[in-house]
Amino acid sequence: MSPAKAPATDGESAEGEAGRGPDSASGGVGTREIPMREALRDAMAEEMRRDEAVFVMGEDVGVFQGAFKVTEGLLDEFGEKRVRDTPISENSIVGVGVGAAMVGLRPIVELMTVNFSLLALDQIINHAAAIPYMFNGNARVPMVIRMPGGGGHQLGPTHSHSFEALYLQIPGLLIACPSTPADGKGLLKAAVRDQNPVIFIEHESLYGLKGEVSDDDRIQPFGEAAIRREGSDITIVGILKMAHVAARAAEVLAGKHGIDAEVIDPRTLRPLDLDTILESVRKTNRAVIVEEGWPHGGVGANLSTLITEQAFDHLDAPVQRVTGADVPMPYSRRMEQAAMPHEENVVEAALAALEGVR
Amino acid sequence: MSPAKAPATDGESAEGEAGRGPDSASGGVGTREIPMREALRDAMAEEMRRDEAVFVMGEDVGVFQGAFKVTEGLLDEFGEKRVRDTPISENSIVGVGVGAAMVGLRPIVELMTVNFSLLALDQIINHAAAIPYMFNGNARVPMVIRMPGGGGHQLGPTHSHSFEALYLQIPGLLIACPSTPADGKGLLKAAVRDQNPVIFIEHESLYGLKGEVSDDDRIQPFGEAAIRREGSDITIVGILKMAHVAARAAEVLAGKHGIDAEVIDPRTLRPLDLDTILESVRKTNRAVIVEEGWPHGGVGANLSTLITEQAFDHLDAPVQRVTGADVPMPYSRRMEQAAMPHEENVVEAALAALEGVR
Amino acid sequence: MEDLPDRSTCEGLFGRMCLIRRFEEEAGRQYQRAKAGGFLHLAIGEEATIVGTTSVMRDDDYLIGTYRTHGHALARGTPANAVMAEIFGRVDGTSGGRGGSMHIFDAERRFMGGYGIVGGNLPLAAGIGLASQYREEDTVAVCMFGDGASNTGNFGETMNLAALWSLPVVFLVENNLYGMGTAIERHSAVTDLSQKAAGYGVDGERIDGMDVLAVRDRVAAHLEIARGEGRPTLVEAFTYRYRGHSAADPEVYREKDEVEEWREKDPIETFAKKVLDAGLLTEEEIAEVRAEADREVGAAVEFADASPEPPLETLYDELYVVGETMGWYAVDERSPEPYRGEFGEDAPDVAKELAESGAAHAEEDEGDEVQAREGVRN
Amino acid sequence: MEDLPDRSTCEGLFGRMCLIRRFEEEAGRQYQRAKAGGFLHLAIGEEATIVGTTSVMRDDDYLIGTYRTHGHALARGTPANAVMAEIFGRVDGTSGGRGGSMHIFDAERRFMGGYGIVGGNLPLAAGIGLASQYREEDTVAVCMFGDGASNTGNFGETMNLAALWSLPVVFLVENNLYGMGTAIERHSAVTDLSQKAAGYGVDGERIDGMDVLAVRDRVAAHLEIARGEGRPTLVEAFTYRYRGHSAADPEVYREKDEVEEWREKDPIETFAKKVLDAGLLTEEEIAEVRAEADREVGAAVEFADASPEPPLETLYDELYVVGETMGWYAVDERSPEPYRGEFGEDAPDVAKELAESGAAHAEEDEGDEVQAREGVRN
Ligand SMILES: Cc1ncc(C[n+]2csc(CCOP(=O)(O)OP(=O)(O)O)c2C)c(N)n1
Ligand SMILES: Cc1ncc(C[n+]2csc(CCOP(=O)(O)OP(=O)(O)O)c2C)c(N)n1
Ligand SMILES: [Mg+2]
Ligand SMILES: [Mg+2]
Repeated sequence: MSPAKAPATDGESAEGEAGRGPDSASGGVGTREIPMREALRDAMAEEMRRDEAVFVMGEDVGVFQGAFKVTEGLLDEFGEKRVRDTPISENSIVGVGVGAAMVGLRPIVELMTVNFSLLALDQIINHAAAIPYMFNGNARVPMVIRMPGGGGHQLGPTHSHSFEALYLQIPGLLIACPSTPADGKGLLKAAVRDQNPVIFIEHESLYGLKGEVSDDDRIQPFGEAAIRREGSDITIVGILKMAHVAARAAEVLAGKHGIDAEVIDPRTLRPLDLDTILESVRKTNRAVIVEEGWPHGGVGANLSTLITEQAFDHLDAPVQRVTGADVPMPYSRRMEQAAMPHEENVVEAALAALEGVR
Repeated sequence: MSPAKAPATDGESAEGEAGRGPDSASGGVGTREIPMREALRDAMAEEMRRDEAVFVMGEDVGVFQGAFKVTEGLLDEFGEKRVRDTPISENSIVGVGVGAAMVGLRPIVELMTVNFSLLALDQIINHAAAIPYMFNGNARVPMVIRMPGGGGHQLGPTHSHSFEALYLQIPGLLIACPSTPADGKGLLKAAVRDQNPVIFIEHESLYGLKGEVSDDDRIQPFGEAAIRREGSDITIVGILKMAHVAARAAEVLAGKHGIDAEVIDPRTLRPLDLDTILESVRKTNRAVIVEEGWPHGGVGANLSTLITEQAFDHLDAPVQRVTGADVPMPYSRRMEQAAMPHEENVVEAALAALEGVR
Repeated sequence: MEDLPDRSTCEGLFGRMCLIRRFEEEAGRQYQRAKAGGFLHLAIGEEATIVGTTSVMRDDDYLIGTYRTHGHALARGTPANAVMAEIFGRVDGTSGGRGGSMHIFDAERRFMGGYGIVGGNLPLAAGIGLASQYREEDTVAVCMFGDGASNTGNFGETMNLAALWSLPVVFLVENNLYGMGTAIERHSAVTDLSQKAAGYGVDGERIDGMDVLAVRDRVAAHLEIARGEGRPTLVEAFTYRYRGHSAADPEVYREKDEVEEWREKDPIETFAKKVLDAGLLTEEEIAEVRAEADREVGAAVEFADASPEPPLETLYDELYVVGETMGWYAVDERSPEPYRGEFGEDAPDVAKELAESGAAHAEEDEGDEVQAREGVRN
Repeated sequence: MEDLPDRSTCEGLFGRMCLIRRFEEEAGRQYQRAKAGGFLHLAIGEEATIVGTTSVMRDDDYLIGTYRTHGHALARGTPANAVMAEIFGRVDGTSGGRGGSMHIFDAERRFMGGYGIVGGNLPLAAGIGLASQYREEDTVAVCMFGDGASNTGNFGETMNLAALWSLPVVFLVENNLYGMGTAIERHSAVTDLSQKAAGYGVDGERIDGMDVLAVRDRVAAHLEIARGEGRPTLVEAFTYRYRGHSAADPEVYREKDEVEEWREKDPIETFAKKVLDAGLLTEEEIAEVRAEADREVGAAVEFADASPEPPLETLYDELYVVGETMGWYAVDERSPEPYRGEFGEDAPDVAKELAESGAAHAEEDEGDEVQAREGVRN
């Protein structure tokens, strides 16, 4: 086997299933209501059963069953060879994954939280993301780097941040950020089968969130936004936990203000399904972007710019952003909540977009 | 001395000089025409003479005189105690600087290029930027992290990138990006005297660029944009090398197209002198942002969003961005140039903004 | 019979250990009552290592800790009130409620902070040591970290730097045999951590971290090496945490027996017996020291409970030392002075309203919180 | 007298070393002529370390290198043509002109790449070793890196991991006494690098990196340890680069004498003498090997010169393996398919035009380039 040109598994299969849209999800197969963490675990387990080259590696993913219990049970089923506890060595863990992926394995690397991924950025950006391009496609890095982020649990200024915006800047990476168990499972399976390095961002507050997940081998292709609610007055885009906040805000807008919001969850930030968002904005002429991260150069800034560039003449008001406060996350419970976005901020922003004043 | 509350030097002096605007620069004192690298060196030397607590640390800053010769002569003048060659240990070099700064020293840390700063991001973001806030102001981190970036010298996909956009996201950091020797010197002196951690981005192609620099102790305060050219038809904002590309494009626009562009160099991205940019856009009703970095979530995306949010009703066209290509920088000379922004891209973007079509 | 220090020293050592023990137990209890949030990493069992070390440090020496750091601060003399208030997230906490349990800080007592990033404090310690050397002061920095932290890149980088530059730092690894749920044999190729920096020119020594006198004795020697010879050393103190890694750890990775075995070497009880046997303190005096620790911790809970929450309008304070030209950066609408284009006039009111309504979620989010605690395990 | 391998082995070793030497000399010359850009790090003087190592590797073993890496590739058998074309930035280069001198790659010969980030290749090597172990293959990964790289966080992290997991990797440090302009005593607290990983459980050995036979012999033994015992080792090969760190290095940090001293131990000349003395090769045969190296390198220059520049329209190729839903990401106007809202029709033409005009700057920027070369020193 040529180590680089022919990965051990078929990386095309994710795309091969692209035809099955998310709407066919409630088809003939069974579904179960399970929490996000189980959906993610099932995705890994199924992929590991399917493909011997897939393995999981990270701090406390084995004996401890994962810091957030996402890998629970995997060690029992797959053994130490395929469920590997690592030392606390973020850069090298990722680097080991990159090296293994280059010669045909399919590593799923878990970093305990996205905050610690800053220690691994050299391997992620200068290596995983750059290698396929810099070696002209003669090497591929089919690996998944899973990491949870987000605030809301009083973990303070070193454990609460959101770095989606940092990762979306980097050409060479794909970025997933699921908000429902079904997407969590479908996107993670797609990520494992993809031939590109995938940054897979999870949200700590969503691990317990339950949702219907199909039992079959369903894949959620990257680059397909979900329209969570159809509406005609304003477009609200939210990711991860903020996808739910956006949806709740839409209910408030409908109930209290008679405003019919369309709610979109992009599901992946690279590739980004800008078409779906633009189509919505061309209809509603107004948009709000909701994210938990910092405002400067955030996901919202990027989306706002893309929307404004592509649909300027359709916008009746500037795109509004709702973001986390521009500070390291404070620990104190009330202050942390004050620093995070909530549905009333989204409502407020939507009203501003609609009235031109707030 | 209380180690944290009372830094060894007067961090306020930078602000104390804020009154002297950049326009008073051609006052009575002498100026010399020197290249950027000397201007930066002089800034360091002067600050080291002024304050015993200031020292320089980095890979090959001493005996080798700096990878780009910016620290040339410093070892001779100040000796090994204050001009410290380090091992190749980016995260720890920055961390040593943070620790020393917390107890009152004033480190200037040089990272050989911004690409290697990815290895130090944990110390930069989770430590330098977070510490003052997370310890409620009981600790301060008065340090400068200097690092050159940018492409154009065929250094390929691990040595050519621009990470301004990554750094501007982070609350707690200040970001300088000088484009002229005078600004280089003035901003670096301000940075050394500031009490906040400063990311000081230099551009490898500008080190040899000559300009008039005053001999005195002039400080360029952060948060003051420079209007490089006044104009009424369109606002062009560019940073670092792109400040010059923007200026050249403005000349082409004036000469070939009869378009009178206003050219603004923000000089610092945090704090950002948004007022000056907004004022210009309210006058010209059109804007182009030029940067060398990647398009997604870039400096341009951030500025475009801020401008659109604040001056939507003044915009006759969407803000245009000119960025580097969305790929790791290729080595091949022509391809590298094709991946970088040039004045014709800026001209093109300006015409598009003015005509609504391109 | 072993040589003991004088009565008042022993009383001091015993008192400090008791204080930490009681404090940690109470912190755990308050966490169960949801007075504290986030992670809570307790050092119960590790008191001798901490107190033995700080007891031989000078007031002007520096200590730097980890996220398991209440004891480090208390041992340095930080009032229990301020530590508890920080854990409660209150304004009178050492970090004004901003940092929480993992980020205690007390510059006055030269406790240079607890840090949530494993291994992140190692280069900071080297920097503090560098400052001492630079200013020709004979102060030493003591850096506490865990066995797990010895696997981080920072460990190798910092050891090399500290040795190369002859920095006055004592690196003290609190080897409690686990990094979270990973036993040392499963995370470190060499389990004799005292030898782990040999390749970087840093000598090491293993010590009994359960014996406060042994710790005192040996750490004093290492402080002298740092102070006198200006070179770093690595001290590996064997110790153990009785509790889980953090408050929500089900401890599937170790046997109950192992915990029991270590409890027999309990640093507080063995030391109590020693001073009693040596006739330095009476049963009553020992009981009184314990009672005093109880009182201090009880008072700390009252103090923390009475301390106000940080005012919401201080959300942006202390992020920067702000000069005249730097008021710009608050562009999100939660700030009192956001950029709002031409509609900015009512900004402060809107900001206040939003901050209040945001903070109100602190009350209502209980379901979420329970969920998170169940899951959040580091 | 020393035991020499057979004639054809010696001829092979000598030939490979000559090829690398000639190649590097010629690359330097072409760089002066601005045929190559960026940095150019030459390994002249280090040939015995490289060739001795690869000569005992199996074809299915893996090698991974640094940015000083032409020799690594050539020693593995990558055609000089492809390496030179890469340095020229041409489409027939090993990396299609994308990577340049620092980023040579040849999967076919299991040369797993040169890497521009110091120390960045260490964990990759461990990952490759892990894959061998995982698949129960008896292939070994050899990881070359410099003395300076032994100070990176990756070094400690990777040594620990490799030892902990018993990975079949030979870590080979090309100790040429300098990391850029910093002498080893100024960058590494311990200068016996073979002992630097002892604290991580990785045994080491110092070898004479100027003696191709010694390298062969010892590296073969270490390969056997990796292959047979499945454990990593650290080999420190003493060697020297005669040239500056990169093409623009004024070498203020060392004395000319030092370079001269090392030249006396020249790996090629000393080996030539040995085979001559042993009667394995004649003067003429030696001359012919050198001439063959000359020819090969000469042909490589011609080949590289004739190879086209990579077509500008391939700028975005190979960034991703693109599925149906992934054509979105090109939002800058240089791309053939940018997003242009409703004005997108003439996008491909505009893109092409802009790419051409951008590339044209390659010609005109000479002043800038000279400036940069003068300053760019790593
Ligand atoms: C860089 C980093 N990686 C991972 C974590 C998550 N984490 C917190 S504590 C811990 C274990 C640390 O073990 P050790 O150093 O032995 O200290 P102990 O908890 O035993 O005191 C881990 C993995 C972290 N905080 N920082
Ligand atoms: C992480 C990182 N830091 C700094 C550099 C700049 N740099 C390139 S080579 C080099 C010296 C490396 O020395 P050594 O490892 O001894 O290898 P040698 O060049 O001697 O072969 C440095 C500092 C880099 N490329 N990567
Ligand atoms: Mg531990
Ligand atoms: Mg070297």
